Formats: sequence, C-alpha cells, structure tokens
Amino acid sequence: MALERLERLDRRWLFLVLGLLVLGPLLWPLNLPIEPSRPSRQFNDAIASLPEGCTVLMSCDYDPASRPELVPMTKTALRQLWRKHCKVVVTVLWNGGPAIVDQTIEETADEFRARGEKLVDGVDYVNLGYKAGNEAVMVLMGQGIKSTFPLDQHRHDTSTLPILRNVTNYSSFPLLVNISAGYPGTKEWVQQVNSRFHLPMISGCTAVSVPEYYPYLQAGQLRGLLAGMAGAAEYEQLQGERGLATHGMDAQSLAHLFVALCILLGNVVLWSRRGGRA
Amino acid sequence: MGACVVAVLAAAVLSGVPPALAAAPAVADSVPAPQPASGLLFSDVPNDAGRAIDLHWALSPDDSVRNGRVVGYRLERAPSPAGPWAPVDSVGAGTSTTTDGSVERNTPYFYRVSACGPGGVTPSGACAGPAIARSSWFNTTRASVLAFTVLFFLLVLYYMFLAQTGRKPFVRRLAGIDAIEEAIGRATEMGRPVLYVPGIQDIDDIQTVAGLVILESVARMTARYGTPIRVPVAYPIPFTIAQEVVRSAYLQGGVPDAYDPNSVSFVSPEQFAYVAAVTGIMLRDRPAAHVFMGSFYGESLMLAETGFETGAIQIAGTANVPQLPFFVVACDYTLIGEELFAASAYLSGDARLIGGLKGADVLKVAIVAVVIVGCVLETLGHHGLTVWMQTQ
Amino acid sequence: MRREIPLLLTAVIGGIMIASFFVPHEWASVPADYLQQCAVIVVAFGYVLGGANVFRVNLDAIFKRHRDWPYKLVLVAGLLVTLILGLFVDRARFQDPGTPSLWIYDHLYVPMNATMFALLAFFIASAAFRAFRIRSAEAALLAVAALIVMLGRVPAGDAMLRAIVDHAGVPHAIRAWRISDLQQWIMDVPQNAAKRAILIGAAMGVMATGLRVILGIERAYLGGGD
Amino acid sequence: MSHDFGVWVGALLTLFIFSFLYKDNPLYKFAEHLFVGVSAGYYIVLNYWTVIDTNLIGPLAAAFSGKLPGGPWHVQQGDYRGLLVIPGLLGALLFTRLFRRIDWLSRFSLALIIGVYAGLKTTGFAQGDLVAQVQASLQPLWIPGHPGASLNAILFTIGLLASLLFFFYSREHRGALGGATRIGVWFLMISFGAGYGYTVMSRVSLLIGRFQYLLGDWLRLR
Repeated sequence: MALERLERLDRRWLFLVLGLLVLGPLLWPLNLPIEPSRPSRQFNDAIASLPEGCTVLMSCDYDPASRPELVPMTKTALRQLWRKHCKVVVTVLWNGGPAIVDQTIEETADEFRARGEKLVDGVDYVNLGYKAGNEAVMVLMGQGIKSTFPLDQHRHDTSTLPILRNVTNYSSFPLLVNISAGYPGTKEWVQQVNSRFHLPMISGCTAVSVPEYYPYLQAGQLRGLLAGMAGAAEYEQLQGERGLATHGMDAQSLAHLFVALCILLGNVVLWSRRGGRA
Repeated sequence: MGACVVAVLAAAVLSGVPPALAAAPAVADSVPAPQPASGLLFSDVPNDAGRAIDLHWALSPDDSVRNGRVVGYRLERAPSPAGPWAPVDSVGAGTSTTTDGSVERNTPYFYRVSACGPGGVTPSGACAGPAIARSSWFNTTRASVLAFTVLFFLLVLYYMFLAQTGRKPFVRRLAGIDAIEEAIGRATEMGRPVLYVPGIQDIDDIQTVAGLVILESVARMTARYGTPIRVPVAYPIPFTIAQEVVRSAYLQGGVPDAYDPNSVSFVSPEQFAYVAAVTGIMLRDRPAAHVFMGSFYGESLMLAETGFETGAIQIAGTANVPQLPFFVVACDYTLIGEELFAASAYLSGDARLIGGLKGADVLKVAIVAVVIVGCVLETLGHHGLTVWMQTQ
Repeated sequence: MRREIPLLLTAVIGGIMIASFFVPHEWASVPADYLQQCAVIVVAFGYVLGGANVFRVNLDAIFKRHRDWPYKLVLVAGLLVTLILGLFVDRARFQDPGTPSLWIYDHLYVPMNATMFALLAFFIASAAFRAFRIRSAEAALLAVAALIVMLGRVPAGDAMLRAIVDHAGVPHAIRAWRISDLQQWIMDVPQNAAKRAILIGAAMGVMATGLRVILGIERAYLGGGD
Repeated sequence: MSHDFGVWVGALLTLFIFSFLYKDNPLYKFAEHLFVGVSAGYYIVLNYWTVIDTNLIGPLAAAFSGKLPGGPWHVQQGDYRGLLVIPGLLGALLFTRLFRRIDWLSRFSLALIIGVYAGLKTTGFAQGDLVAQVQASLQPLWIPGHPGASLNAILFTIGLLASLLFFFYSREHRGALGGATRIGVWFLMISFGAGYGYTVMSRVSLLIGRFQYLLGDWLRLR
C-alpha cells in the first residue's frame, strides 16, 4: 500500500525534500569532521614544496556555473602561494570566466592587504585575462607568453609589467596550477603543456571530471588533484581555513545520503512490484 | 669598488634577484667578499629551435659551507671574452644551474658567473665560451610518440585501402543494433511512433555525425515497417541533414508517400528548451521506442528519466563518458563510448570509417602485447621499454 | 575549386602542425606558431559570428511572429543592450568595477548561468529514485560502486559507519575500516583501469579523425554545396 | 536583506529559473531567453576587446604606424606585424556564412581552424593520452614485501587489458575473448558507478552554491 503510493510519488516532493536537506545544514551546521584524501594532500604538498618567491602559472578555466566548486579552491591556492611569497600569473580560457576570476583574485589580495601585507597587481600577481582558442593558446604560450597576451585584464602592456620581466615561456614556471571546469581544461593542459613542454602541473576540477583525470594522476602527469567542493573543503582543512567549501560540506553529505536512499527505495519499489506480479 | 657593488646589485634587483640580495649593502662593511664560483660549463639545450643555452657551475666554497657570505650568483654574457658583459640571470645561493632563454640562434656567446654576497661581488676567474644555440631537426624525446603515430596511421590507411578495393574487413555486429531493430518492431506492433534523438550538439561534433549516420538506418527500418518516426534536432545544420537523411531513406525504401515532412523538427540549441520539447513529445505522442545517439551533456538524465517513466524501450549511445552512467541504468541497451562510432561505421559500410576502426583494433592488440611484455620486464627489473616510452 | 582549395589548405596546415610537434627547427616551429596566432584570432571572430547568428535567427522569429516571439523580444533586447554598452559605452574597460557592463555580468549573466546548472541537482535526485534500475549483475556492480563513492567522498559516510560500529560492538580489527578508503581504492584501481582503457580508445578515435581530416576524407565541416 | 538593487535582480532571476522545477512557465522562459541574449552579447563584446582588438587591431596598427624598427614586414617569431592582415581577412570571411550565395568563402577560414586543431589534437592525444598512458601502465606486477600493492597492480592490469578488449570489433566476443570482455564489462560498470557518484557530487555542489548566494548575498542570513 505504502509502496504503491511511493511508486506514484510526484517528483516535486523529492525536489522539496532535497531542497530542505541542502538548506538545513547551511543554516544550522552539523560540523562533520573533514579528513583530507590522498590526492588533496598531494595538491597541497606540490605547492608547499615550491621554492619561496618563485613565479607560478595558474589557469582558471571556468565560468560562473562552476563557481561553488572552483572559486573556494582558487582562493585557498592563491593564499597558499602568496604566503610563500610566490608570484602568480593567471590566465582564463573560458568565455564566462575573466571577471569572476578577477574578483576572486582581488578579494583574496584584499585579505592580505587588510593585514598590512603588500600585494601589488603587476608585481606580485597579474591576471592576463581571457584569450579565445583553447589548445592553440596553450601551445602559443609555450613560444612566448607576452606575445600571446599583449595586454592584461586591465589593459596594461604586459611587456612593461615587473612580474613578467623574467617570464618568457613555460620554462619560467616550476608549476602550473589548473582550476578546470571541463573543456578546455585539465585534459588539454596535460596533452598540450604538461606533455609537450614538461611543465609539472596540479589540477583542481569539478567533481564530474574527476574520474576522467584519475589516470593522469596515476601516471604522474598530474601531481595532485582536488575533487570538486569536497576536494576544496579538504584543501581548506589542510590550510587551516574555514571557507565556503567547508561550509557547504554538511549539506553535501545530507544530499548524498538522500540520493543514495532514493536509489535504494526506487529499487525496493521495483522488486516488490516484480514480486507481486510473479 | 663600492660603486661597482651598488651597480651590480641594482642590476641584480632589476632582474629579479631574491630579496636577500637587495638588502646586502647594509652589512657590507663587516663581511668579507665571497670566494668565486668555478668550473662554468655550457651546453646547447637539445630538441629546441636554438633558443636556449644551459649553464652549470660549481658553487663557491663559501656557499657550500653556508657561512652567509654568498646570497646568490649572477650570470653575464658577452659576444667576446673581452665584453661588453650584459646580465643574463640571477639565482639564489645553493643554485648551480640556470638556462639562458634569450639567445639568438647560431650566435656565439661567452658567459661568466659571479658570486654575490654582503661583502661584495667576486667574478670567477675565466669566462666560458663560445656557446652556440642551434636548431634541432628532430625532437628525440618524442621518438616513441612518432613510432606509435606512424604505426597507427599506416594501419588505418592500409585497412581503408583494403576496404575500398572491395575486400571489406570483418567488423562484428553490435548487439545494440539488434536492440534498435527489436524496439522498432515492438513500436510497430503497438502502433506507436519511434523517437530518435541525434544528440544536442552541432555538426562539428563528430558524435553528431555518427548519430546522423545511424539515423539513416533507423529511418530505413521505420520506412520498411511503416512506423512513424519523430526526430527533434537542436541545431540548424544537423536539422537540414536529418531531414534529407530521413526523406531519402523513405525514398529508397520505395515508400516516398509515407514520408511525413513534419517528422524531423527543429527545436532550439538551448539545452533545457530542447529537453522540454523532447520530453513533451515523449509524454504527448507516447513513442514506444526511444533512441538516443550522439553527444549528450547534463540533460541526458532528464531525457532518460522521463523516457523510462513512459515505459518505452530505450537505446542510447554516446562517447561523453560522464553521461554514460545515466543511460546505462535507465536504458535497455547502451552503446559505450567508441561503440557509437563502431555502430555508425558498421551501418554505413563506409570504407573510410571501417579503416579507422580496424586500424584501432590492430593497435589495441599491439598495446595489449606491449603492456604484457612491459609488465613482465618491469617485474624482472628491466626498465628499457618503459624508459623508451617516457616522453618527458 | 570551392572545395578543393580549402581541402588542400587544411591538409597543408594540419601537416605543418603535426610536423612542428616532432621538428623543433625554426622552419617548422615559426610557421606553426604563426598559424596558431591566426587560429586564435579567427576563433574569436567565430564567437562574434555566433552572436550575430543568434541575433539574426531571433529577429527573424519576431518578424514572422513565431510561437514565443515575445520572449525572443526579451532575448534580442538583452543582446542589444549588452552589446551596445560593451562596444560603445564602456569599450575596452567593460569589465572594470562600476561599469554598466560589469553590472549586467554580475547580476544577470552570473546568477542565471549558475542557476541553470544547479537545476540538475534536483533532477538527479528524481532520476535516482525513478530511473536507476538494478536489473542485472552489471547494473548491481554499478549501483554498489556509486553508493560507495557517494558516501565515501563526503564526511557523512565515515561518520555514519562509525556510529553504527560504536553501537553494534564490532570487533576492534574491523573498526579501522572506512568507506573513504574503499572509495579511494575504487578510484585508484578498478575505475582507473577502465577509464584508462576508454582514454586510450578515445585517443585513437581522435587521431583517426585527425588523419581523415588532413587527408581530406572527412569533409562534413565544409557544409553542403559545390 | 540586501540593499543592493543588483543582488535583488540576481536573486529574482535565480528564483525564476528554479520555478522550472514546479513546471515550465513564463517566468522561467523569460529568464531563459534573457540569459541567451545577454550571453550572446557578452561573448561578442568579450571576444572583440580581448582578442580582435588586442591581438589583431592593436599589433596591426603598430605595424603600420611606421614607428617599429624594421617596418611592417620585419617578421619574427611571436611578432608577425603585417602578416596579421591574413587572419583579419579570414576572420572577416567567416561572416560570409550569413549570406547564402557567398558562404563558400568561409571555407577558407574553416580550413585554417580545422587544420590547426586537427594537428594539435592528433599530436596531443598521441603523446598525452596514448603513449603516456600506455607507458604508465608498464608496472611491476610483483613488488617484494608488498602483497597489497602487488595485488592491486595485477588487478589493475587485468582490468585495463579486459576493458581494452571490450572495445575490440574484429572478432565476435565468444570463447576466451568473450570471457575477457565480460571481465572488462565489470570494470567498466564500476567506473560508471564512480562516475555517477562524482556527478551527483558536482550537481549538488552547484545547488549549495546557489543557496549560499540566496542566503548570504541576498537575505544576509550568514
């Protein structure tokens, strides 16, 4: 009887329950303990083992749709790099991304400035902004970064920027940090830059892409991998932060439990129907 | 001397030396000048277009013991041993290599290294040179990539040639194709239409092409059975092709009158608008068979779910791996990844497609062999094959 | 000639690109570099063309009073306002703080782009309930892996297991087991093996397509006509 | 609650789109069409200023300004000066697609794009996905003193080979090949299960992000 009612359940009830399960922990957090996984530790360690003061390339290839997964890890990575006094050169290969990436960089830099630390655009970091062309841009940068990006996001001439004075091509960087929402992203950076120019790289990506990138991690083409919001939360944990990703993890947990329950219940309904007919 | 130190440090700061170097003059009086670095060696960076020279030197004895007299090294170059010297790079203490990436090819350069510290700057006694950067004709680190690429291309071309000369290589019939035929048969029995979705991407996605090739055979079957077919399409170009494909299938089947010009419809490239329209067809017309073949994204689960609810037989195929789980659980049969292309090659009988398929098949066998041999060699402690295949 | 010359061009350009991968010499690398520079520029024109096409198609729909034409009016108005502000008012500074263009980006583009995809969270729940059917051993494997990964990837999995174990008085040796470790093992071993096979197969597919394009066999991209 | 008009607009549009969950309705359609229009306009503006203006018009103007040493045809790697006329022309030819009678001219532009990307993708996949992935699979199957790792290595290799054979079309899947492909299917199913789990995670995260926006930026509850 109850099963029959379940079978005919309007799916909007499921929508409602899921919405409430996500909303609840955002208002009243459960603070479940977060334990970093191995790929997240590797990501953290790759940045930790950089020499102080080096210049790192960071490509933020996403648009607003992936903001909840990727902006928190972008911020944590910037903080970790800046704490090591690393200079950061940022590029954006997604149409929708340059402005939110710029806002993310400035918000994070403002945190440092509020503490009295000096971070100057063009000296300690630069957002080179967007360039169309996906793989072609990646390979072009291998021949010359300033000729590929003649102007930065704020239309400064890149040939006069202090941060780029000693930067020619990929050989100027010890590491590429790629924050990726899909195509073009980690897969293309691995194929065109990690393989072709031997630039070590780590990736933070949306959870959807994670299974596809695991073979790269195992092959050493990636030195570390952050898996979506959970990876970002683990990374925040490793850096001793409590950001938006950590804040969202309780809701994430409950939603996963609910979807798991949906799969089980749905099949119970199926089996009971099959049993009844047999 | 003092002026020289300041000038050197200024130059060093400009070229991005570690901050410690910049602070040097403050303690310049109390610390002696460092002993020089020695043994500067150069080599042309291999496998490039003659754009860089590697430099290597032995650390200053003061640097080796870390007594604070050395904070870094400064590299300079000149067109002749007599100068004039120009700064190339500055590196921190403990570093004994760098690369000069700003050279002109086929031009001789002379290099010298100086140890820098709070007590002053000590150039090494001799300079090294002439160093010349030359272009290479082959990147030797990519030999294994070339080998695999050439082997694969030759295989593909060979099988294409074979297929074109009439000796068509054997390709097995995929179970998914039988499943489609069965589903159309059942739709005919029930007197309900067949829904065909050729993905939601434009024609530049090769999966859309595969989807349209399969549509051709499906349309031929529906023409033969006299079952109506519905084909909603997301982009204008695939739409015109789909129209053409379906019409010619009915023509070739000898039933041009049975062709309904409204069976192929243009919807919208917008993901959710497209889904809304297709699910509308599913609920309104109640097709008995749904065939999804092509490139799908996040909307795949919405199509599969609504389709499942209507109780239709569902057959899907896509090479977009993240979407496969949703099709696998909600469809009666799913063509996985490459199988989509294999099905289109099989159905079209196109020699060029079959050539690619067979070439890949043979290379797969070669890869299986390489992996087995490689694993055995690795287990026995021989690393030759692994090192040869290393591309970085 | 309208087809042959473009096909020849594709072959030559594709050949140079492949050659430049193996030949670092400036005779190959400089032309390849130039071609990529050109590609970047032409791709950008392509985006502009895409926008122009959206404008044309929808304007057409409005004039012909197609179904939903009032919505197309909204579409065209949104397009024109964004375009005019960006090209003629804010110009190159269109992404600087305080400009109307950035306001449109921040308060129209960003929330709508993000919400469109957030809808999928709800549909995934209902699909899990209504269209995830374990009808075979293979489907059962898929389901078990999915459940372990879903629970093992978030804190709730281990927390739940610990709560159960603590109440049930399970032997000490088993207490150390964690769903997150099992999740990691699935990702590292079985899923990784299968994904690598798919990756290798897909690589061959792309290479075969590349070869067909360069040889002029694959020419769907040229469109119809002579 | 927020006092920023923009945040209110964003929040309302967010709710308009969520209303699709109840059913397809005019509010959703309004937001959807507005989104398509705004993004089309935005893509034009973005690509014009960041690429066409920056990488084409700027360098061309500089090349023909007479100020650069060597003049407009002194071309070297990374600095193509007057030669940029060609991509400019090809870009313009792309627009012939809007006119039926001369749309064949756009094929020259397509030839460039297709040629460049076919070349880049072919070598990129060959190196990064084919050779590098096969190379990484050559691992010792027995590591003395590490039975767990050895077992994993053996299992991994079996899974890889069986899954590869699943995509083998030259022979019917019977006998030994049939057995191997059956094992391959098991591995593929486990990988699809993992994919399912991670996709669920991704989509839920996006929803959390929207709720964080509504609660934080709009309602100021946190």
